[in-house]
Amino acid sequence: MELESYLPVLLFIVMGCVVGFALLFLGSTIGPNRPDAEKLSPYECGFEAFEDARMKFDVRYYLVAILFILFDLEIAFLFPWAMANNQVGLLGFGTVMVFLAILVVGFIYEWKKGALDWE
Amino acid sequence: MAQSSLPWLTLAIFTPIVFGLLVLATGREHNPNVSRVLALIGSIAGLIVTIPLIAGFNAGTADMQFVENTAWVAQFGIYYHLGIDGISLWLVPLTAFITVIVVLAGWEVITDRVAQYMGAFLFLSGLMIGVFVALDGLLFYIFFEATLIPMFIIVGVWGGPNRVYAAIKFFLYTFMGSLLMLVAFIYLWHASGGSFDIQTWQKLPLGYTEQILIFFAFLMAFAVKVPMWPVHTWLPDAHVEAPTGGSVVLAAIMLKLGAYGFLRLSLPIVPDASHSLSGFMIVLSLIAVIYIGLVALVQSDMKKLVAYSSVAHMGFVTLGFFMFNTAGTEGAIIQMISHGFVSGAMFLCIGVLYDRMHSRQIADYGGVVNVMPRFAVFFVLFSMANSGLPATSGFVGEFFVILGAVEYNFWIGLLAATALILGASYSLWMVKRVIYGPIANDHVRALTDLNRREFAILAIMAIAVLYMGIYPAPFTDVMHVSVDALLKHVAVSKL
Amino acid sequence: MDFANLNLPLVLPEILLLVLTSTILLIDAFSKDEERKLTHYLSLTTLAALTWLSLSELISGVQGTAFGSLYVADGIGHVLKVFSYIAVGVTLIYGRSYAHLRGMLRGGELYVLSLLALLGQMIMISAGNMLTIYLGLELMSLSFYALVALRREHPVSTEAAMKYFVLGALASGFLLYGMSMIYGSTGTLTLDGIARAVADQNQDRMIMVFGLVFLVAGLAFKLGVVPFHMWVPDVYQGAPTPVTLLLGGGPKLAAFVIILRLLVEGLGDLWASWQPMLAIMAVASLAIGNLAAIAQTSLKRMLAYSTISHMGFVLLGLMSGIVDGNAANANNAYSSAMFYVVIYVLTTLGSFGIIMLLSRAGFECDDIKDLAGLNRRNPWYALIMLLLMFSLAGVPPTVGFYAKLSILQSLVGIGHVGLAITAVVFSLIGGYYYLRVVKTMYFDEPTDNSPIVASIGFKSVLSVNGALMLVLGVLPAPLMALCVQAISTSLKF
Amino acid sequence: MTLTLGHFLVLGAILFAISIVGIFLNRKNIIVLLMAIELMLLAVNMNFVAFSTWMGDISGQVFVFFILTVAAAESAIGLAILVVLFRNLNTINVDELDRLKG
Amino acid sequence: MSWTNSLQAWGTGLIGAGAWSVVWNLVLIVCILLPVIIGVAYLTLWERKMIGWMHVRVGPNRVGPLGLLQPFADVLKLLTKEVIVPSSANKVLYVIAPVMVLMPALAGWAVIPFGPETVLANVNAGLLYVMAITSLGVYGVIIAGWASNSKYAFLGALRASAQMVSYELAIGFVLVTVLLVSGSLNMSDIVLKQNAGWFADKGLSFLSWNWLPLLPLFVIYVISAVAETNRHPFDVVEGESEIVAGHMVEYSGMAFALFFLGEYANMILLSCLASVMFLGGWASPLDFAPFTWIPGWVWLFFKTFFVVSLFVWFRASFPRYRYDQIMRLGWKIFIPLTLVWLLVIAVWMQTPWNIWK
Repeated sequence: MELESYLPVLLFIVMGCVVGFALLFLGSTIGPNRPDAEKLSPYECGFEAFEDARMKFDVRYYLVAILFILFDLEIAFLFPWAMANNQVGLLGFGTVMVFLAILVVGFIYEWKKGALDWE
Repeated sequence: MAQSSLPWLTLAIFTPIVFGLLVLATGREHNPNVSRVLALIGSIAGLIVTIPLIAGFNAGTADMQFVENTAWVAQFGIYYHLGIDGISLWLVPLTAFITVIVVLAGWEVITDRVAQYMGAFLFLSGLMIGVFVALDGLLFYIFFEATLIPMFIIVGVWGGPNRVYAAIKFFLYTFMGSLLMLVAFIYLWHASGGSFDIQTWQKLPLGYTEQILIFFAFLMAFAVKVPMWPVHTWLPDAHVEAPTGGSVVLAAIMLKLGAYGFLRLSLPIVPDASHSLSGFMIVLSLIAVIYIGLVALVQSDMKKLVAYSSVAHMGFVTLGFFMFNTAGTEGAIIQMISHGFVSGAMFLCIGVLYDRMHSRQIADYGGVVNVMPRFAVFFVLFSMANSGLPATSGFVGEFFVILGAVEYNFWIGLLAATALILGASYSLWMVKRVIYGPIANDHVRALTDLNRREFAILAIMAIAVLYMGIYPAPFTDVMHVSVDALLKHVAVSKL
Repeated sequence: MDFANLNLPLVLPEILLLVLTSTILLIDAFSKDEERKLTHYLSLTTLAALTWLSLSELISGVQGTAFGSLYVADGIGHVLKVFSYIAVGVTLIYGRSYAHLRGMLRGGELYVLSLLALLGQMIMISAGNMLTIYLGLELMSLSFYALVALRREHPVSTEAAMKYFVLGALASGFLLYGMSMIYGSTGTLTLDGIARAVADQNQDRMIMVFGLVFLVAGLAFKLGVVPFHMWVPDVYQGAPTPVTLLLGGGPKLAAFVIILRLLVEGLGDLWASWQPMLAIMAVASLAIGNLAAIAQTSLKRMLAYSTISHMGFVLLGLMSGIVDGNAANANNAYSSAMFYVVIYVLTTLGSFGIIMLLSRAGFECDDIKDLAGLNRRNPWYALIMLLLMFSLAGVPPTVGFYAKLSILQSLVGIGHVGLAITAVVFSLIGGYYYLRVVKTMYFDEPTDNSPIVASIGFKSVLSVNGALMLVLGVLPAPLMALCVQAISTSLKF
Repeated sequence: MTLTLGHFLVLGAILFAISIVGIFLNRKNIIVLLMAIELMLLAVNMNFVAFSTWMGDISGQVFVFFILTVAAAESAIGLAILVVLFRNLNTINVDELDRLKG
Repeated sequence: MSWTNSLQAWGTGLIGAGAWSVVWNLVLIVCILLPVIIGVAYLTLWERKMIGWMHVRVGPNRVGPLGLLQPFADVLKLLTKEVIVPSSANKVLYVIAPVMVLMPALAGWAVIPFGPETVLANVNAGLLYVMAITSLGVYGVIIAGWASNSKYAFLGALRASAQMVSYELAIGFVLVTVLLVSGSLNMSDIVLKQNAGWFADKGLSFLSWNWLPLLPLFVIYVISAVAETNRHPFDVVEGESEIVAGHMVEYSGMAFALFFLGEYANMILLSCLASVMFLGGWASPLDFAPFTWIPGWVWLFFKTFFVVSLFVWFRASFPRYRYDQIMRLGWKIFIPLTLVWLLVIAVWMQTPWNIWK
């Protein structure tokens, strides 16, 4: 395993967070802090928010999420094949073609069912 | 015995069943006569195909006759194995005969779903014959169980007000008993190395504990069916609620399935257990004879009274079996056949009254002789037969059984004999209350005498009862050899 | 590995089904037909083609493994696949008008998902590796989750789907956890490899047994036996009836096979550990299934509990194969269990067929009372239902009797007379509630006299289905011979 | 301290136990159920990967790959059912799923 | 390079191998981060300048010469503004969200190769890492929208995340294809692979780079990158006319600046990735002097600058899309197109005319 080479990656992630939080901290210390009720209320067009903002939303967002999960996973499956394409030869190619064919069938199906339509 | 030219036993079983299917298939609610006629033809055909059995029977051997034996379900070791001997011979035509009577008895009375009614009886007939002729344990079981379905329907659909309760009770009691028998069968199958053949089982050596357990498993099945005290309680309910035809078949044939089971299975397969438990069985039988006789005495419902008398009479049958002597066993078999005619006839008579008055309460009647003289004659005759008066069939069986009992033990004989008195009491007392005396009320006054169909039915039954009472030889002759062989077999210990 | 080693011809039924299902999916997606006629007939044609294919494979005795040992083609597989096709096909015929009237045909999902679930079952049936088992199982389960929720606007149905989903996923989790343990202790995922590792006495069996417990629990969940039966009644009742029927049919066959393959073929040498578990679950299922069924007023719920008890019977058959490490009774026991499960499926098909027959637009035949007076409304259907009920109760001369008989024979054959008597006692209790259905049909007066309408196809299939109870009851030998042959050629002892 | 197979298995077991507890004790929210199910599969994956690495046998990791896929499909269907359920019942409270009783 | 070696030895001796490698890496990270952050700052200026020029106006020119100090003025201004945490918000998540946006945009740089050996972490799963880390950005968006507990923010977050994941799929397919032709997930290998081939042998390496054989994918990648960063013309998320600033509506001061920073850092990162994957990374377009004298990181800078400028150019030129058009473009055009192109490439690679042997 070459886990050592991932140390910089980890450090970079940590650094990224540190930079973010540091800037936030800096901003909130340097900047003024004069809260009042109006200022702290959620943004609405001039009137009080009369309900929680976490309301029901269009089911199509769910649909996009679900489709994303599935498609992203398909991509994850393609990665190993793409990497090993030289070694797996025609058999691997055939297998992936079958896989993609099924994917395409699913894609056409959802297309026809209108899952991709927004209005 | 050579194989007969035609598979007569198969015909005896399937003629009624095929006709039953035909009746169901052609049945039309708006034209019930088609079903009636077809059913009558079927039942008569069923009776006719049993004649060669009697005619071709060789009374000189204890072997199975008219044997048919082909592999049926090889994986389970089940064979389609049929055959009759002297013990089962008469039960087959008796069943076919009663079926004809029942079809006739339901002729005009049943107006609702006629095809189903007739079909059910035809099925029942074939299945019951199957029980009597099956020589393969599982075949026996299948027929034994399958009879429940049509009977359940008959009681439940065409029965009286409380029919549902009675039908379910009937079904569950008998189902419960027979399932244990099934376990015993499977055990025997296992012990015999994969055979369901009853004759093989009869020769199978079995340990004492095994025998006792198997005996009780069989007892559960047969005692419920016979029925013996204390598992008889389904019978009065079923009888009371069943339509006349149902009661007739129930009393005349179905009860015999259990009794027959004792003879064919319990005694020969587990002889040692039978011997050691004979005391127990005799006690149960005597309780049935005496206690149930007393119970019958206090009944106010005619059907219930006859039902209880059936229990008492079947007590004679089981009593006879467990004497292990010729007189007792033969007497019991004769009693079975005779009871088939007598109780059937009794229920028919009550049916005749019920059709007119829609009441079975003894108290509702009185002085029927004045308006229905012909009916009264039959009724009195059958009641006498029921109480075992000489020259009726009832006498022969009971006499032999008491003879056997005395031979076995005087006191038992004496107790059994009291049943004659009890039988006479409840039967004749009922006759007195129903037939004689002044006309009880206007309903009775309005009664009409037997019509031709009813007369014919009752006349046939009367002839049978009298013939068997006066000249029982044809019935007894054929069974001597078989009964002797059975007793000899039972006498030999398997241990 | 190249194409030749894949042995693709062995996998032909699955491949064919996948291709045809995809085709149907696409054709259906372009169809605007409200009744999905084309989809319906295409699905049935597909099933017919598959039946022909599997039958010919069965007759020519095709055997072997494909994809390494991921896939096994053998006699059990061919036989059970054929019955799976029949189950799905018959369900589609029965469920058609029901589904149409309830708006379940607005998309062709009923058909496609049924076929996909069938594909999952086929993969399970032919699995030779824990991975294949898992994938087949999930393909089937996922299709069913969606099928149960097919009536989107129906609260009860979606609630059932949710319950089924959660418990089904839980079961998969259990199964997987068990598989991981078995994998860890044997070092392989293939069933024959596991069998070899288990047979090696030097192996530490602690982890194996630990894994086995989870495995059995997961399988029990899927099969729906006590104490993992909670989902069965709710899902049976809540799901749209055709889906209930799909659930009650093929999956039982598939679950039977994977139990056979995992426990018997793979972990056969651990019989001492799993046999008592199966026995306890079997008795508990018989007890709870039968007792709870008595209290039900809903027909579907009653049938659900009856399923639990029937699966208890199947388990009894499965546990009686190996006695003290001796597999002498194995053929007998497993063919009995197989016979039982096949018969159970055939009977269930008919029972739910009647339920769908009596359901109309806006009326669900869900209560036992809804059968009242069926004999008056239509004696033929009443007779069919009578035969089906008596078959479930195990009353001769219906075929259900032989199913019970074969199991009892197998139990007595290995000396478990006590278990046999227990089974018999609970069958007796079971007899009561089946009888109640018959009583309702025959003895009660009809409350609803609307005519019973059904397509010719429905009527004829239902009639055949009912008649089969009796025909097989009189002539059970060929079917039994088929089971015996399938088991004896497929399992090696 | 070095990490051994046992540590991974215990971790897997703990995750598995947490998910079971999550499924059976959670009476509030179905989404938590779905998460518990995912967690359960992850616990299994942990086992498989640990065993696979320990034994130097790749098939366990292949299995994990497939489990991940199925888990995604499963959560997709779970969410879909959840949406439908919410539309019908207006709740995702576990305790309010009580229409089916017998 | 002897001085680095001696530095390494000195550091190791000072605090031990493990701790030193941490410190050393931190130093290197700062070396990467500082230019990136400065790049972000000046990208804002460049954007305003360039748009200004395209609009035929001057752009910022007051702070410092040519307005070169404008970014610092912006930063100072934002630093001194109040950071408001709305009363109904989920405080913790509200604070985490902007960091979640910024962090991936920075952390992605860990695996970018600036030259043949000049890469912080030369990991084998580089491409996978980039995909994974950039996907995290969507969490920041959705958390921001949720935590704010405001309708505008919530809707904006939904829109943004749906859009981002949609285009992520297209990018994913593109990356798979790139991977297919390179046969490696290692970023350096991907660059090296592009500099081999018929044209490269002739010295015309830029014709061997992936952009040419994978031209459709390159185009799709760039457009998707624009959508992925919610940039104009795909910026319905913060469309002022409908939902003001989308998921960022409740943020102010430095918190708001972090989103901004994240967006621009992301732009640079994605542009840089485009250069690495399609434009030959650090390699010079013509494989002979004097071009080879120029260091690799300069080439990479110019290529990235070019792609970033495309972003700005788009912003200046196109009207905003409608949301349904955006989704249609992603799902119904890009995904099928990438899928088809993936197939084409896969088949191509099976034929004798495979140019990526």
